[in-house]
This record gives sequence, structure tokens and C-alpha cells, in this order.
Amino acid sequence: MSSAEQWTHPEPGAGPAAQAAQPSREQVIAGLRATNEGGAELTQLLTPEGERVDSPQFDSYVADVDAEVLRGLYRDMVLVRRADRESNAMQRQGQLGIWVPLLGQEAAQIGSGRALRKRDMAFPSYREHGVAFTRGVDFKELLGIFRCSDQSGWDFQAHGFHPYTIVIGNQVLNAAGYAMGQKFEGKVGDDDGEATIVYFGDGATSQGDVHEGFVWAAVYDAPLVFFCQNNQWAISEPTERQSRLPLYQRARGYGFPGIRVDGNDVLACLAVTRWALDECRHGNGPVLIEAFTYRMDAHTTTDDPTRYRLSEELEVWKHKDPIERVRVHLARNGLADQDFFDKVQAEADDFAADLRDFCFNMPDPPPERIFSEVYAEPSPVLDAQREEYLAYLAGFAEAGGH
Amino acid sequence: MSSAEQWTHPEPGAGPAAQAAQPSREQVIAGLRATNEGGAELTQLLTPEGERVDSPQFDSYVADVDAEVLRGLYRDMVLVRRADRESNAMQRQGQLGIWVPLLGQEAAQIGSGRALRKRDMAFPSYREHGVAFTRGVDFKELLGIFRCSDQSGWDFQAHGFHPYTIVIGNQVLNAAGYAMGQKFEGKVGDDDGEATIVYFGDGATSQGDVHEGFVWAAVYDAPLVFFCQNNQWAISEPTERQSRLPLYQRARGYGFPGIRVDGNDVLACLAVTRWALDECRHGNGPVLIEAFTYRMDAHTTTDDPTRYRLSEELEVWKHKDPIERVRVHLARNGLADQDFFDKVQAEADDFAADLRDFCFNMPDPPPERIFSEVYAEPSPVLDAQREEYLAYLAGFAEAGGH
Amino acid sequence: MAAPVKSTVDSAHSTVQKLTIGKGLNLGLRTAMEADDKVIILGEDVGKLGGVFRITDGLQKDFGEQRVLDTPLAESGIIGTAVGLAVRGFRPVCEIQFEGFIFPGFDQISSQLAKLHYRSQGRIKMPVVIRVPFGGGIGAVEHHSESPESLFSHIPGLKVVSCSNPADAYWMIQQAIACDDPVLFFEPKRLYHSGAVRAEVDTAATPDPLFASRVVRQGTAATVVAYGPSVKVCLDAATAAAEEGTSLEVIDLRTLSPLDLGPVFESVRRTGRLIAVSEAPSESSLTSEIAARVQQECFYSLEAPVLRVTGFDTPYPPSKLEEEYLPDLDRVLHAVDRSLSW
Amino acid sequence: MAAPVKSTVDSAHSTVQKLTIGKGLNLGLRTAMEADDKVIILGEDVGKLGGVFRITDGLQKDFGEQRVLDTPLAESGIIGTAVGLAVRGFRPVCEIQFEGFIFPGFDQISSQLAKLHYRSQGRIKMPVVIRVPFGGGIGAVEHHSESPESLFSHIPGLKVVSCSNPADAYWMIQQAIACDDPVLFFEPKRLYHSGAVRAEVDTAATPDPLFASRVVRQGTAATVVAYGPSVKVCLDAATAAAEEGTSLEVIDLRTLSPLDLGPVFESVRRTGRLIAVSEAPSESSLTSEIAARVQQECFYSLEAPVLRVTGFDTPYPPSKLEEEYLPDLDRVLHAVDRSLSW
Ligand SMILES: Cc1ncc(C[n+]2csc(CCOP(=O)(O)OP(=O)(O)O)c2C)c(N)n1
Ligand SMILES: Cc1ncc(C[n+]2csc(CCOP(=O)(O)OP(=O)(O)O)c2C)c(N)n1
Ligand SMILES: [Mg+2]
Ligand SMILES: [Mg+2]
Repeated sequence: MSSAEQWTHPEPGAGPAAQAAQPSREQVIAGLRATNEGGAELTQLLTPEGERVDSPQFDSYVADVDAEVLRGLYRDMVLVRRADRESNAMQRQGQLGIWVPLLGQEAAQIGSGRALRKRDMAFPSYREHGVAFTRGVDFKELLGIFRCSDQSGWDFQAHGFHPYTIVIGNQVLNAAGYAMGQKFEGKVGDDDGEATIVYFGDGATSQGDVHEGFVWAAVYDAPLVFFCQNNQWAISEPTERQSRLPLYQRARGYGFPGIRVDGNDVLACLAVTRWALDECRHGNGPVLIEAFTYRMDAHTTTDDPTRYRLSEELEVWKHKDPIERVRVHLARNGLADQDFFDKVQAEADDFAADLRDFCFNMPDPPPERIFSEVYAEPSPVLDAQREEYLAYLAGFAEAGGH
Repeated sequence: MSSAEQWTHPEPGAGPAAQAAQPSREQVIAGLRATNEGGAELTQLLTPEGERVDSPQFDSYVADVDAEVLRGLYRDMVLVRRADRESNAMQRQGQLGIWVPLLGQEAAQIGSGRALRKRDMAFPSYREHGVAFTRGVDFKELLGIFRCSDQSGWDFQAHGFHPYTIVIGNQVLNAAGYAMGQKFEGKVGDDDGEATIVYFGDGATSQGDVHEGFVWAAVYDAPLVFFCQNNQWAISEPTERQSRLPLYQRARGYGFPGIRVDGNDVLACLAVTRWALDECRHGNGPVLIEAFTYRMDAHTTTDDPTRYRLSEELEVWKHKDPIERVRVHLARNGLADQDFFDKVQAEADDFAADLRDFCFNMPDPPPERIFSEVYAEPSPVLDAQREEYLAYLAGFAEAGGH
Repeated sequence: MAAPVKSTVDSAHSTVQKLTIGKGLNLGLRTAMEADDKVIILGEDVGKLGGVFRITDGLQKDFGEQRVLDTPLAESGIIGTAVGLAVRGFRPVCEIQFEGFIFPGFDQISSQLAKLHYRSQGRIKMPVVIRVPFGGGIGAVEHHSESPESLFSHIPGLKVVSCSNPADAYWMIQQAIACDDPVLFFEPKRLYHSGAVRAEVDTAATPDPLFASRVVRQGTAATVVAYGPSVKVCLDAATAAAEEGTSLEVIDLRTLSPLDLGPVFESVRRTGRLIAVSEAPSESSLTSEIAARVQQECFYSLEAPVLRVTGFDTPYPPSKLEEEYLPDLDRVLHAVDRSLSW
Repeated sequence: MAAPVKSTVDSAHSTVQKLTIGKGLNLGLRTAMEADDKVIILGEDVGKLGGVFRITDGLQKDFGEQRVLDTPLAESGIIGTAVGLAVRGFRPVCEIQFEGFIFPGFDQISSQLAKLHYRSQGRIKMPVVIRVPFGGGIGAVEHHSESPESLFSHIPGLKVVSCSNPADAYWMIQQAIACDDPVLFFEPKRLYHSGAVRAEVDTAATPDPLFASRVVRQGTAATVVAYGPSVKVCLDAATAAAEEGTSLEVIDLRTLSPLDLGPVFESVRRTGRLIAVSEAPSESSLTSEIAARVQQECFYSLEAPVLRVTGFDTPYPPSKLEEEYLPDLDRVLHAVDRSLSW
């Protein structure tokens, strides 16, 4: 375990802080919420303009990221954004009951997701479609949840990706327990150690469960990375309704490191998450990461953000787009040509078309699903209910239709 | 509201820290839990040896504490200790169902309680008999709870003292709501402002409710003093099972001041709590105080601490006794003579005898109490249940006894 | 107790408005806030957004941020601070965003809200209302369609009500706020904005008491009792049954705790048959309680056992299946048939 | 599923021991921990102290701090991390110190523990046991004497059981741990160390299945059904009734969810009368459910309505009054009389 004292006065993101602030554009919008508050404390490796900034602390964590890896991260982000937009559109067309957009959070999710190793475990909230993608979960498997034909489709163990959790904060404790299990099994302590990551939002930080997750993980030295995507909004409530201080500083009260990373910088997210996971693998967990990002779309398709936030805010954040900065970086530095960008775009279109096709042809579950898998071991009372209901349905069928 | 930045790197108890540590005695018990961990960060005005130490920060808050006031504090502590011991004894004699001793925590409770003004409100946990005393609650009124003939006897509004709360953490949120109400009513903002204080233990800090209380109070700038009596134990669990860091540092993550005070130093507790309340009155709340103290008796009369802690620990803490140091201070400095001490002792004995008398003659509540005050407005279903039951009882009475 | 709810007739304007349930609630809240400045609203997104269902629409704008609070995201915090505000003399109205999210607040509800009056021997009043949109039928994801009301009806010290139409929405919310006891107020979310139950509400009328059931359709062959969203299902069933010559009496429970079963007993003594309908799972539920009490009170009148039409004893299923899960007209009529042919 | 619980006969020693319920639980836990190193215990004070009731006495000493965890003080944390440990493949056994403190964990129980198997289509098993000392009669302060089991029996996805004697304590806790579903395990705290129910337990015997009710005394005049601490009350009542010539059949429910009412139906068909006994408040409770189902299944057999003897619908009173509040022999017999003279 790392010394508590070390984190009593943390100096997070020490390296690249100076360059991190990009005040010029932000200052255009005087009177708006301080979207640059991430500034001085923000760990950033790639500026919104696509410039690589050095980080003595974190460069080593992305030393292997060559042009190819970077192109891969770009592709990941383009694909999930495309799938996200397609899903959003399909909701509008009545194919999905609801959609929870990740727009704007691609870097936070791809960067952190790609930092994970196969045997690591991720506990998502409900917006982590990008993380799901990095865990090899087929995007199609997500759709059932939002089509409301299903509550979680994938094999959580094979993918190291827990089911989505909707009740705010619950998964943080579940992840703490899982990480304790990794530790109890002796899977922590060296380079090969296992780790767990748990995702939650800025709003979630107020929930008792998140606090208790902090307490447990700290007391049991659990190999757990708390990954808070601060997308500035909890539905209609800005972060100021949840906290006086930047959220990463919450860790100070518990005695483990907290760090704020530019959540729109995929490289920084990758680096910082790898570092944090590394701490956990070696038994120095937990770690809190606040990924400072922005929810560029509505909370969900049922939400109307024009009721509570100014469109200017969105305009400012567009300048910090997570995909654009990688694109510019790749292009300016000759790491990718137009052909590459075109190909990725084409691949994304195919990806979306395939998704669309799948969604439009998705069958509804049979009525028996209501009764199945309530328990692992039989419940006679429930079996009787099922039989009675199926007999009732059969009665209708005999009588010629329901 | 005080600036958040101010508390990002708090330097708690800056003044008297240097003198605070009294290493000589503690170091006797190598191998024991570090009972001196309060040391360097501890605000102390009166050493265990009864020496007054200066505090640039806090002296002004006890400038009015002359010999008479100090003798009063001494008397308060002696009386509540005597009543506590008497109650403990009465439990042994079967007069009380259970007793929750405050032994060792007299200074924390009297010091903080005496810092309150009449219109302030206190939310206790279940061990705050000393605070109750300072709020003018008759000690007798506490006994019903522990005799199990009652759940809370006093007039909470007249005394500014909420009912005891047993479910760990609950009262912290209730107090936050109350303090928000004080603010909403415009009772905060100057020297005459109102404030609320809430008591909880070291173990309680792990509960979600306590965290949420921190969040709410911070976000609404509530005039609330969080008074954590860290008596080193939550039943059998030492503070290390709850936190890596000293508990007062928890405040750092929320952006309000946290301070550790010597909980066995009644003067320091008075000063620090006055300061904290003052912050709240002026609208600079909330504030977290950790009173570093020790549970010198069992958790309750049903507990057996020999199962989980060494008696040496208790011996060490006896040297820090909260009453003894005031006694020594008064005596050495000629602020009280033997006659005074004798009188206080006699008064305490009378106090206890009176209590004893009262307790032994306490009537049991009538069966109707089961049904009374469940609701403020009538419930016909319950009324019917009451009638039926009373009729049933009457049937027995007619038949010649139950 | 606060002054009982009375209508204030404004002769210059018509007092009759056509309202949905959602609008009825909104207007009721507004009226209560105007009448008593100790009434405050707490919840997630209740301010600028007006709540995810817009029930508090416009209230923050008109009453300010200290009377309509966008709280931090934690239900124990919402309810726990409401308890403290009530101790201070406020009359908090909490909104829980969806019933599935009331559980983090369960402890504050059962340990403090329900018990403080009893514990303090009546010295501390708890005039707190917790508004809970509940029930299914909106095609939602998990935790957004449940019916947990039975849990609260099992907890002594709480009162529990549910409205099924715009007039009740308008009056009952005001009465709940005026009540000095904690009231769990269950709102049929799928009917919030439904035109099918939109109705004229006379704000100058004298409302029925809050804790009283109501016969909403008279009949002779069998009695059907329901509450909240199921009332409409049962009324529709009664209409369909009438076309086939079966006369059903329908009772809207309205108050779930304390139960007001007098009208049900009276009805069953006439019809001899009872079907209790609810979307909640059946085990240890309100419909169990109704059956238990009716079989005792009407033992010699019953010509068939009390039958129940409820959600199944499973978690709420993926909502593509909710039409199968929720009691519908067919299942109610099927139960009526079973009862009649017992 | 873990291997079903079987006895391991050790020929060298007698397999019969005289045990209290507390000792039975302790021994059952020990046996389960020896059999499967994925079984771990979590709770407040369960380590060195052995729990406030000493049910886990000696286990941390023998199995170490990674198998018997003194957790931080927060019930949502205990249950929420147990859920995660179960996802990882552990079989956590949580101790809630007193039933009144389970409520901070209610959300994790109802939202995750109860639903993860369903949500994941059976991919995630939740072999978690939550041990809950419950019931009154120990002269305690508030929150230490309640009976909240009905709440959990209303939540689909959970299984709920209660033991009433040392043999069941010993076997049922092992069976609950071996069960792949989450089990709420309610323990009659006032009987933990009671000599009155101490009994010989043969650890080589073959136990009854976990989810089955049991006729514990045969009789003819009326049936009495109970669980946990009330079983002894009912058995005592039956003894007293027998002295006056009334033959009562007593059934120990044992499994509260799923209910196994077969033996109750069968009995009621013979006796025509049923009294359901529980310390919990009656409204929307397990006894309501029993009454509801029995009136339906045994409609033509009942010669009197199902009667209930329960705690009142009030908060648990100051415990000086608990003898009045709790169902006792007299109240049970009074109900029997009422039933017989209906
Ligand atoms: C316990 C609980 N309360 C309320 C909700 C309703 N709700 C869903 S998302 C949300 C806001 C969450 O905000 P945040 O944590 O910032 O995550 P984001 O949606 O921005 O990713 C709310 C209030 C819920 N799902 N769970
Ligand atoms: C929610 C809840 N869980 C468990 C308990 C049982 N319990 C009573 S006191 C206690 C320990 C409290 O420790 P701490 O907060 O340090 O206060 P102290 O008793 O030391 O004053 C526990 C676990 C409780 N009362 N409430
Ligand atoms: Mg957010
Ligand atoms: Mg303590």
C-alpha cells in the first residue's frame, strides 16, 4: 500500500498542467459556467489543437503508442461515435425505447478501456458503450437493453465487463467487492497483477454507495480504479450541485490518489488509466481518476437539455472534441493520410449499417422470459405461476388469438 | 461561504500543534496501537498535566473563561461522570436494560455542548449524555430510553436537543436538513446567527448517510458543525477498519474545514467548537471537528472489551483523563481549593442518589402506549386494533388476571 | 395540523379546468406552495427542468431556489434532509425520480420518517410527502416500472396513498401536504399526460377526504378493487363486462395505508365476490392484505375466494414483455369469470 | 450449484451434540467454511468479538482475516461488496448486527442482489447469505427487536428462510450457503442461547430440504402456522391447549419465500381452521399472504376465516411493553378459541 501521507497533499497532474489550459477559446463565453475549470490541474497529453505535450510523469505509460496504435484509438472512437449516433437515430425511429448517448465521452471511454488487460474487470454504469467496445462486447449486444427486450446480453466473464448498472452508485460497491476478491485470491502484487475499474458519473459522487466504495477500497487496499466521467451534468444539474471542490480531490479525504485527466484526450486517458491500473496491480490501489469531459448530447433521448443549459456551452466544448484532436494530430504529423480517414469512415458506416440491420430484425422475447432465470434453483411457487399463465395464454390461442 | 481553496490544503490546529504531543507516556507502550497519532495535528489548550498552552488561533474563543467558568466545566464533567457511573451500576442491578457509557468522553461533550447557544440545535447519537446535560435535559429524562420504558423523553424544541438516534449516521442527514432550514429562514449571516451541531462516532464516518450529510451541508452552505467523537473504537473495531487517514481530513475532499481537537481537553473542545459554530453563524459552514478521545468503558453494558483490546491501552488513556487535567490545573493555579472539590463531589453524589431514586421508582408505561402517537392524525385501522386489544385485556381482567 | 385543504373560489374566473393527472399535480403543488411558505420541494432535477416528468414545471421559476431545490444525487440525502427540515417546521415535498430509486432512501424512511413521531411521543411532527412516480407501461429500462408500494404499507408510521385521476391528483397532493403525518404519494406515471383520463376539475369543489376509498362504478355481480394505474384497467374491464351483461362494481382504494376497506366489505357483502388488482408482485403485498381482511370480515358472504390479478413474482421483466406482465383487461375479466364460476 | 449439503460421518467421534441455536449456527458456519474456501464472512464485529451474539465466535481465529472480515460500519457496503465478491466466485455470508440495521443495505439487496441473476440471464449467480438476527423479547432499545422479513418476501429474486431450533440452525445455514440464490436468513435472536430449545443435533443425519415447511406437532382441531421465534410460542400453546383437550397441529414454515404452503393446505383441509402467527406487523405481511392463499386453496374446507396473531401495526414499542406487543401463548389460544367458536 502506498503511504497515506503521500496523498495528503497530492499534486496531481504535475507535469503538463501549465500547457493544459487553452484559455483563448473559453474566454469567449464570459458569463458561462467555467468550462475551463479543469485547467490548472488537468493532465493532458494532446491539446485540443492536436499538439502533443510532454508529461514527465505519464509519457512512459504511452511509450508504446506509435502511429499504428494512435490510428487504432482514432478508429475506435470513430466507430463508437458512429454507432452511438446510429443508435440515437434508431431511437428516433422507434426501434429503441431509449438511448443513452456517449457523444463527447469517446476519449474517456476508449482511452480507459484500452488501458485494461484481458483479465481485468470493468464495472460500467449505463453510458459506457465505448468501454464495452474495448472489452470486445458486440455493440449489438447492447441494443437489447435499450430496445427493452433484454436487461444485459453479453457474457460478463468472457469479456471482463459487468452488466450495466442503472441505480446510481450501486456498481461502485460491487466493483470494490470484486477487487477485494482479486486481492484475496492473491492476484495482486506485481506487474502481472489483476485490477478492476469502475465507471460512474459526476452526479454519482453524491451517493452513499460511492463513498462506501471509497472507504472499503481504501481499507482493504483493493486494486480498484474509480473512473469518474465528469461530463459536467447529472441530467439537468451542473456539477456545482454535487460538490464545492473538483471531484478528483474527493480522494484526499480517504488517503488514496486522485487525479484529474482531460477526458477528451484519449492519450492522456490511456496513460493515466494505465498508471492507475499499474498502481492497483502492484497493490497500491485504489486510485480515483476524474475524467473531465462533456456530455455533448442530451442525457438520454427522452431529455431536453435546452431547458437547462445554454447552447454556447456546447459550442465551446466542440472545440475540444475528442476525435478531432487525434485526427489533426495524425494528419499534421503525417501519421495518417486521407485514405486512412476515408477507410475508417467507410468502416464506421458499415458498422452502423450492420447494427441497424440487426436492430430492425431483433425478435421480441417470448412471454416465458418473464419467468426464467429469476432463480438459479427452482421455486415451486414461481413455477406454478408460470404454468398458470402459460395455460391462460394457451387458452387464448385456442380461442383464436389474444 | 469560505473559499474552497482555503481548505484544499488545510493546516489544521496550526497553533498549539507543537506542544500537543506528549510522547513520554505513550511511548511506554510499544507495540500498542498508536494512541498518540492525534499528536502533531491535535489542537490542545490544556495538557494532560494540566498546563495551559497558548493557541494564537483559538485563545480568543476562550478569553471569557475565567476561574469560575473553568470550575463550572469541571463540575459539569464530574456530575455527568458520576451520573454515568451510577447508571452503569443501575444497569448491573437490573434497573436499566442497557447503558451506553460516556466515560472518558466528558470533555468532548461538555466542551462542545457548552459552546452552544440556546437557539442552536444539537443532534445527538446515543452516547451524548454529557451534551444532553449542557442542553438542560434532565438526566432522568434519559433513563427511560435505557430502561426501555420510553424512546425519548424530553422536549426537543425547548432544549434544542433532538431525540437520540441509534441507526448509525441517520442523524447527520437530519441535522443537515435542519441547518438548511436555519439558513433558509435567514437565521445565518452574523454574530447572532444560529447553528446546528451533530454528533457521531468514528465508526459512523463509513456510513453513506454521513457522506451525504457532508455533501448536502457543503452544497447548501449549511450552518452545521459535524462533531465526530473519535473514541478509537466502533464496538470491537479500531478506527483503522474505517479509514486510512485521520478522520478530520475527510473534510478535505468536500471543501470545508476539518480540524482535530484533543477530545479530552474540555477547554480546547469549547474553543474549537465555538470557533466552528461561529463560522457557521456567519455563513461559513459547515465545519468538521474530530474530537480525539477514548471510550474508557465498554461499548455498552452488554459488551466485553477484553475480547478485543488490551487493558494497557486503557491504562495509557487514563493518563489523559479529561477531568483530572482540569482538576490539576485548577489546583496548581490556585483557582479552586479542596473545599470546592469536596463540594462538587458531594453534589455529584446527591445528583446520583436522586437519579437512583428516580430510576428505582419509575413506572412502566401502560399498554395503550403501544398504540399512541403512531400518527399525528387518526388511523381507523390502528384505532380498531387498539380497541380490540384493550377489550382482550379487559376480558382477562374480568376473568381475574392476566 | 395545518389548515385543512379548502377551495378558494375566485368568482372572476371559472374554477373548472380540463386537466391531466400531471397538470393536476402541478397545480395542486402550486396551490399548496402559495398557501403555505413552509412548503418546499426537494428532488433531483425538479428545478429548471421541472422534473423528468415535468410535474414541478415552472415552480422553481415562480417560488425560487430555496423553495424548489435541485438536490445532490442521493435519495437518502433527499429524505434525510427532508426529515430535518420537517423538524425545523418545514413541510417538505420530496420527488423520487422513479420508484426504483427510492431504495437508497429506505432506511431514512423506515428508521426516521416513520418513527420520529412515535419516538418523540408526538412532539415531533413529520409532515413530509414523498412523491413517487410508479408502475409500468411506459416501455422503460430496468428500475423504471416497479410497484413497491406494498413495502411501505407494511411499515407502521407511514401513510400511503395513490391517485388515479386528475381531480384526485389535484386534491390529494394538497391534502397529503396538509397532513401532519408522512405520506408516501404514489403517482401512476403512465397516466401523467394521458388524454384518456384527462378530466374537468373544479378547483372550487369540496374534495373527498384523503384517507377514504371510493366506489367509482356501481355493480352487482362482483367487486373489483384497485388503485393507481390499475383503476383505469378495471373500469375498462367493467365496461367490457357490462357489454356482455356482467355488472362489476369497481372501487378505487385511494388510501393504501391506512386501508379504508369499509366500502369493500360493504360491496362484497352484496356481490359475494372480490377481485383485487395491482401491478405489484403478489407475495406479501397489499392485495394479500385485502384478501386476508376480506375473507375474515366477509367470511359468510363470499361465494368464491378473493382472487388476485397482479404482476408476477418476478423482477419487472424487459419492458417489451410488460403487456404480458401487467394486469390487463383480459386478465381481470378472466379472474371475474373464474370468480363467477367458482 | 455447490455440492448439496451432506453429513460427514466421523466414526471415531459421536456425531450427536447438544446444541443451542447459536451453537448450531456457529458449527454450521464452521462446517461450511471448512468445506469450501470460497465461503467468507463479512460484517461488523464478526472477527475478534465473534459478533455481538458470538455466532461467529472463533471463526476469524481459525480461518484468518481474509475469510472473516470485520468490515467498515455500513450495511450497503457490506452487502454491495458481497455482491461483487459473489460475482468473483466467492460465497459471502453477511451478518447484519440487528435486523433494524438492514435498511441502509435495502437498495443493494433489492436492486442488485435480487436482480443480477435475472438481469444477466442466469450468467451471474448470487450465492450470498445475509444472516439477520430478528424478533423481539430481549428487552432491547429501539431498532433491535423488529421483524422485517415480510419486506424481503415481497421482493422477487430473493429467498427467505427462518430457523426455529438448533438442528435447523445447523443444517439450514449450511444449505443456505450452498444455495446458488441469495438467501435472507432470519435467526430468532432471543432463542440464540436459550436452554429451552437446546437439543441434540446429529451432524451425521440427512437434513430436510431447505425450502420446505414442516409439521412439528400433529393435531386435529385447528392448524397453527408460524416461523422463527413464534414456533416455540405455538408449540407451548399447543401443549396448553392439549391439557384442555384441544388438539392443535403446528407447522413450522421454515421457508418464507418461496412459501411451501402444501403442508398448510393439507392440514387446513383436515382441521378447517388456521391461525397464522408472527411478530411482524400484520399489514401487507407474510401472514396476509398465507391467509390470502389459504382462503383461495382451501375455500370449501375453511370453517372459520384464517385468523392472524401478530405484532400490532405500530413501531416496535419501548420494550417494557414487548410482552404486550408480541404474540404470546394467551393470544394464540384466544385466536384458537375464536376460530373454534366461529
Ligand atoms: C439511485 C438513482 N437515482 C436516480 C436515478 C435517475 N438518474 C439516472 S441518470 C441520473 C443522473 C446521473 O448523472 P451522472 O452521475 O453525472 O452520470 P451521467 O448520466 O452524466 O453519465 C439520474 C438522476 C438513478 N438512475 N438512480
Ligand atoms: C446502521 C447501524 N448499523 C449497526 C449498528 C450497531 N451499532 C451500534 S453502535 C455501533 C458502533 C458505532 O461506533 P462509533 O460510530 O464509533 O460510535 P461509538 O459507539 O464509538 O460512540 C454499531 C455497529 C447501528 N446502530 N446502526
Ligand atoms: Mg454526469
Ligand atoms: Mg467510536
